[in-house]
Amino acid sequence: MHKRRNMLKYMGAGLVLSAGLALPAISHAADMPGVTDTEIKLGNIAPYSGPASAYSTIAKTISAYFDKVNEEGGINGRKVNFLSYDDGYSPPKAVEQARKLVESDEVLLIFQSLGTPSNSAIEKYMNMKKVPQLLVATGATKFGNPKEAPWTMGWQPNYQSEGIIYGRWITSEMPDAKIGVMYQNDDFGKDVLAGLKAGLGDKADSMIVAEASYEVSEPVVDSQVVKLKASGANVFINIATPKFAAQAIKKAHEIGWDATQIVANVSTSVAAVLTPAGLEASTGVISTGYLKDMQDPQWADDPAKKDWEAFMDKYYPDGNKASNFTVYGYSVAQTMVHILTQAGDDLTRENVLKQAASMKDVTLPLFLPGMSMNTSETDYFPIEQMQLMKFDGERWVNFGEVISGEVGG
Amino acid sequence: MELLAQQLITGIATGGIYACMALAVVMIYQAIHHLNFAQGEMAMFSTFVAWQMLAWGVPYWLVIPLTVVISFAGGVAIERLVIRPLGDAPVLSHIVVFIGLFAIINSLAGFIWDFTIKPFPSPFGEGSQFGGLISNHQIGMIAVTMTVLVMLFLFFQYTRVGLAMRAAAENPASARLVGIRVGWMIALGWGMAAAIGAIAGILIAPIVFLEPNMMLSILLYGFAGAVLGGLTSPTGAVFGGFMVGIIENLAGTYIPVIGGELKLPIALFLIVTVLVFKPTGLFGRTVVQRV
Amino acid sequence: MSVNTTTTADSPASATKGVSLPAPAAATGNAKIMRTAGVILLAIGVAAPFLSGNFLIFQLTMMMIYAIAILGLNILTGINGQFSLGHGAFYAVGAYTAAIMMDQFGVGYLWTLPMAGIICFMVGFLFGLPALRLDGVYLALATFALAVVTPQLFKLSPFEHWTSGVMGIVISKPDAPFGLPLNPDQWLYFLTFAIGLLAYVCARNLVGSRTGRALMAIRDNPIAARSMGVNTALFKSLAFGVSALYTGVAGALGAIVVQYISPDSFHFALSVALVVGLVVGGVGWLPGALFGGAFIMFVPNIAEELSKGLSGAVYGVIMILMMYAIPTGLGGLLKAALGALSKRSMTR
Amino acid sequence: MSMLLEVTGLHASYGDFRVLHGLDFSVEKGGISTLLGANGAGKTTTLRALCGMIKRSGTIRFDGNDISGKATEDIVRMGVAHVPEGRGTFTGLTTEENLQCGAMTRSSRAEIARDLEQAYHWFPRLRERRNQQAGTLSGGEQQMLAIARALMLRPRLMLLDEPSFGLAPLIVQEMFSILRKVNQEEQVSMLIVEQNAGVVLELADTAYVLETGDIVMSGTAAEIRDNETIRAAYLGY
Repeated sequence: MHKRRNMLKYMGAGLVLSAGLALPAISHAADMPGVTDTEIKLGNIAPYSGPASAYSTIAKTISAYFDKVNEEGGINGRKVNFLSYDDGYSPPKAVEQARKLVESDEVLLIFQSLGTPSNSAIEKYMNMKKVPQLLVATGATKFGNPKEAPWTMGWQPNYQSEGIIYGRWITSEMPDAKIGVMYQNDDFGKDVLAGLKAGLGDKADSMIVAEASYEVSEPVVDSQVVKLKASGANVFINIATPKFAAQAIKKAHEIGWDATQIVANVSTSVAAVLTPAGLEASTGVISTGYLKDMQDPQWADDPAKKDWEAFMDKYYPDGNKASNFTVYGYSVAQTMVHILTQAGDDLTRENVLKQAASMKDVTLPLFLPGMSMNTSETDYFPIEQMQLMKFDGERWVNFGEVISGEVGG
Repeated sequence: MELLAQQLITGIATGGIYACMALAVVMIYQAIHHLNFAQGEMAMFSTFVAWQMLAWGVPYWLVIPLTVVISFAGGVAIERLVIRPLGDAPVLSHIVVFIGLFAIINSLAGFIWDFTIKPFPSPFGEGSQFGGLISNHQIGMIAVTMTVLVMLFLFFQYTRVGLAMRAAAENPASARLVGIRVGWMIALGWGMAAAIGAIAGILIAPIVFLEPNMMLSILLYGFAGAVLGGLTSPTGAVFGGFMVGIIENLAGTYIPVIGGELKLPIALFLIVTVLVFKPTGLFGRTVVQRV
Repeated sequence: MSVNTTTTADSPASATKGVSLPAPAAATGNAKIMRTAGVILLAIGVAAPFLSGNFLIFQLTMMMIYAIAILGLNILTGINGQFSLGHGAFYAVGAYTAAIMMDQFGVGYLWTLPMAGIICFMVGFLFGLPALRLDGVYLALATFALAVVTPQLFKLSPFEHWTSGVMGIVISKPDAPFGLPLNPDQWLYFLTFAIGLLAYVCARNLVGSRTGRALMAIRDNPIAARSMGVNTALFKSLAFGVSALYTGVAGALGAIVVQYISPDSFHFALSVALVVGLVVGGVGWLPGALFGGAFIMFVPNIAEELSKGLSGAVYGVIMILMMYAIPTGLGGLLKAALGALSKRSMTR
Repeated sequence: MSMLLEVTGLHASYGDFRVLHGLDFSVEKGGISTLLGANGAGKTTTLRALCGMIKRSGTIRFDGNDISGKATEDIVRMGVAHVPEGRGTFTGLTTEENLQCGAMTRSSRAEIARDLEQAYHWFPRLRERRNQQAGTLSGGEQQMLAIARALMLRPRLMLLDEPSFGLAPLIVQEMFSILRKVNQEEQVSMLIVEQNAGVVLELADTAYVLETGDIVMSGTAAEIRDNETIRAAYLGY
C-alpha cells in the first residue's frame, strides 16, 4: 500500500517535471502517440542474440506478417511500422529497449515482448507510462492482473492453468498414479508445477513421488530421468523446453520406462521435439494444445494451412516451416491486427487497450477447432482454453473436451 | 545401490561428452597457452557443416573426413587471418578477440541455419546397453575419444612435427633458434584443435541435438574437465571430463534439497577445491627447473 | 599464462620497465591536457541531463554504472595483475543486496549502497583467499565458474523468501530529495555521477598510496615484492575485496536504476562484457573505465542498427577490429599519442 | 682470407632505446671470433640482432648473402646455430628430445641418428641422462646439452652466448676443449660472447672489445691478451 502511494506521488512529480522541463515526450499528436494518418508504430522486444535467440523466430514472423498486412493495404488505411529490438534475454537491456521504444520512437504500444524476466522488468515502467504492453510472449500467470497492472496483458494460455489441466486429468483418470516431475528451474517450470499441484489438490503430496529440476545451462538431462524412473513413478511429467523435452523423451524410452508421459505444451512440435526424440519413443505422449501443428498430417488439406504456407513462402521464405514459432507468431500478429482493426480510427492507447480487453469469441484460423479468445476488464487472459491430445506416432489426436483453465477466470 | 550404479553409468556417459570437449581444449592450450572461448562455437559450426553436407545427400562415411579436413583448414585460416595480425598484443586483448569470434560464429550459425534444434544421426546407430543407461552412440563416442587420445599421444611422442609443436609451445624463442617455424606450429595447433572440435561436435550433437547454442554450456564443462585433469595432459583432460560427469550426477542425486538445483555449482566447487590443493590439476605436470 | 598488463602513465612502474618517461616540462604539458580534458568531461557530464531526453539520461546512467564496475575490475586486473572473468557475480551480489534490503526491510535506497559495498568487499575478500593459489587460466576458470554459478544461487529454493527466486524483485525508483527540481532519471543520473566521481578519486588515491604501490609491485614482480616484505597474500585478497566493492556498488545502483532484478539479469555475458569494457578502455588506465562503459553500453546498439539478424556477428567484428586498432585499449593509444606529443615538444 | 660472417654498421634497439651503435666485425671461415665486454655492453644484443630476434639495421653477410632482413628460422636454416643466453633448454622435453629438436631442419633420419651418436660421444654425460627431463639437468649438463643441440644442426657458424656462465672452472675447461675439437674436426666457425676473457682468448683467433654498444678495440686474440692496458681497462683480469 505504502509503495503504491509512493508510486503515485512519483507519477505526479514525473508528469509535472516533464512538462516543466519541456522534455520532448509529449508533443505532437498528444492523444495518439505512435499514430499518424498513414502509419501505426508498434514496438517489440525479442532476443535476437544470446541464449534464448531461438525465440527470435516469433518476432521475425510477426514482422513478415505486417509486411503482408501493409502490402494488402494496412489496417484501416494505415501501414504498420513494426520496430523490434534485441534485448538478448537480459532484463536491464529490455528496460533500455522499452524506454527507447516509448520515449524515443514514441510507439503506440509494445506487443509480444518476450520472456518472463524481460516482461517483469518493464511491466512497472509500462504501467506508469500508461503504454499498453499487449499480448506478451510468456505464459507466466502474473501477466494477467488488471488490478495491479492494467496496461499489461498476456496472450497464450498461462502456464498454471496448463498444470491444472494435467492435475485434474490425472486425478480423474489415474487416481493411483505415482508421478515423477521433471521441470525447468525457471518461471515456466515452476508455474506449471504449481498448477499441477493445484490441480491434484490435497493428493499432490502423496501422488508426486519425485521431482527433479534442471538448469538450461545443463547439456543433458539423463541423470534426472534416471532418477525419476528409480523413484518408481508411473507417470512422467516433462515440463521442459523443446531441446530438453526431446532429450527426456528419448532417454525415458532408452531406459525402458513405460510411464504415461505428459509433455508441456511448449514442446509439442512434431518436427522440433518429437522427431528428434524419435517417433517411436514419442508415441503415447500426452499434452495440451491450442494451435494447429503445421507438420501434423491431419491439417494437410486445411485451407488455413494453405494460407499460412503461402504467407511463409512469400513473406518469410528464410523461415523454418517446421518451427511452430512461426505458427505462434502468425497467430499473435493476427490477434494484434484484430485489436487495431477494432479500434478503428480512435487509436489512442486507452482505446486500444479497451479493444484488447473486450474480445468476444474471437477465433483465429490456426486455432484448434473450438478455441476462441475472450477478454474483459477483469479477464486479461485471452486464451484460456486448451484441449488434451495424444501423439499416435504420426500426429496429435485430440481427446476430451476443450477445457478452460480458471486462473484469474 | 542400484540407483548409484545407474547414476555412475549415466555420469560416465555424460562425462564422455565433456571428455571429448576437454580434449579439444587441451589441444589448443598446448599450442597457444590460452583457453579459446570460441572453441565450442567452432565445433558447433563444424557440426553444422557436417549436417549441411548430410542434408545435401553426401554419404556419412565421406562427411566425417570432409568435415575434419574443412575444420582443420578453417582453424588454420582463423589463426592466420584473425589471430596472427594481433601479434604480441596483451593476453587480455587476445581474450577479447576470442569473445568476438564467439559472437561472430554463434550469430552466423543462427543466421544461416536458424535456432530450431535438429536431430543429428549417430554413426553408431540406435540402441543402448545396461538397460538403456548408456546408448550405443555414447559407447562409440567414448571409444572414439579414447582413440583420438591415443593418436594424439603417438603424434606428440613419436613424430617430428609433434615434437616441434611441443618445443614451439614450451619455448618459442628457443624453438626459432633450432629452425622451427613457430608461427606455423601455432596455426597447426589451431587446425588440429578445430579438427578435434569437429569430431567432438559430431559426437555430441546426436545426444544434445544440433543448434547454435549447443556448445554454450558444454564448453564450460570441457574447461572444467580439462582444468581438473591438468591442462598440460590430454590423458588428464579426458579423465577430468569423466570425473566432472560423475561428480555432477552423484551430487545431483544424493545431496538432499539443493542437490538437484546445484549440480553444476557443486561440481565447479569441487574442481576449484582440487585446484587450490593441486594448482596444476590432477595430472598436470610441473616442469622442474634447476637454476 | 601470466596476465600481461599494460603499464600506463598512472603507474610508476612504467619507469622501471625501461619506458622513457617524458621530461618534466612535457609531463606538466600532458597533465595540463589531461586536466583540461577532465574539466571538459566534467562540464559535459553536469550539463548532459538538462540537454537530453530521459531515455538518453537513462542510457548515460547505465553507462556510468558499468564504468564503475569496470573501474573495480581495473583495480584487480590493471593495478594488481589478477584476472577475473566473473565480476558479474559481484555486480549481482550488490544488486541483490540493494533489492532485498529495499524490498524486504524497507531500507532507504541510499543506505543500500554502502551495505552492498561492504557485503561485496567481504565476498570478494573471501573469494580472493582461495584464488591466491590460482594463476592465469586457472584463476580465469574459477572466476568464470563464479559468474555462472551465482545466478543459480539466487534462485535456490531455500532463499526464495528473500530473493523471490526466478520471479525477481521489482524496485521503486526514488525521487529527488530536498525538493530538487529533478525528475527521477535526472536525479539518479547525478547520484551515479557523484558516486562515479567519488569512486574514481578514491581509485586514484589508492593507486598513489603505499597500498597501491604494493599492489603494483605484486603485479610487476611478485617475488621481489615478497622479498621486500609485502604481504602478497593479504594484498591480493584485499585487491579482490576492493574490486568487488566497486563492482557491488555499481550493481546496487544498477538495480535501483533498472528497477528490477532477477537471476537472468546476471547471465555470465555480463561478466564477459565487463572484461571487454576493461580491455577496450585500457587495462591499468583508470579513466578508461568510462570509455569501456560506453563501449559495452552503446556498441551493441550500433551493431543492432547495422544488422538485426547478425547483430552478434557485427558486435564481434567491431570488437576484433578494436583490438587490431588499439591492442592496448584506448588507454594505450592515448599514452602513445601523448608520448609522441611530448617528444615533439621536447625536440622543439 | 674469406669471411664467413661480415657485419658492417650493425644497429639495434629495444623499443626507443638504442643498444648498438654501428658495429663492424667478422668471423673467418673456420675461425673463432670473440666479443668481450662488461655486463650491459651489448654482447647478447649483438647475437640476438645477428639472428633476427630483435629489430636491427646494417649489413650482415653470411657466406656472401645478406641476412639482415631474414627471419630467425631462415637464418638458422642457413646453418647458423645460436646457443642463447640461459641455454634455451626445452625444460619439459627429455634430453634426447632436445637433441632431436636441434636436428629439426634436417631430413635424413640416418644422418641424424649418426649425429646423435656423435653428440653422445662428445658429451657422454648426456647419454646417461637421455630420457631425463632436461629441466632436471645440472647447469653444466644443460650447457653441454645446448651446445650438443646446436651441433645437431650441422652448423657452419655457432653463436655462443656466455657458455661459461655459472659453471665450475673444471667444467669450463672441459667444455672449451670440446669446442676447440669441434672447431678443428668439423670446421665449425664460432662467434663467442664472453665475460670470462681469460679462457676464451686462449681459444679465439680474433677478439673485439665492446663497450656500451660500440667496438672500442679489436685485434687478434693474442694482441688483446698481451695488452696490459686493455686487460686492466676492459677485461678486468
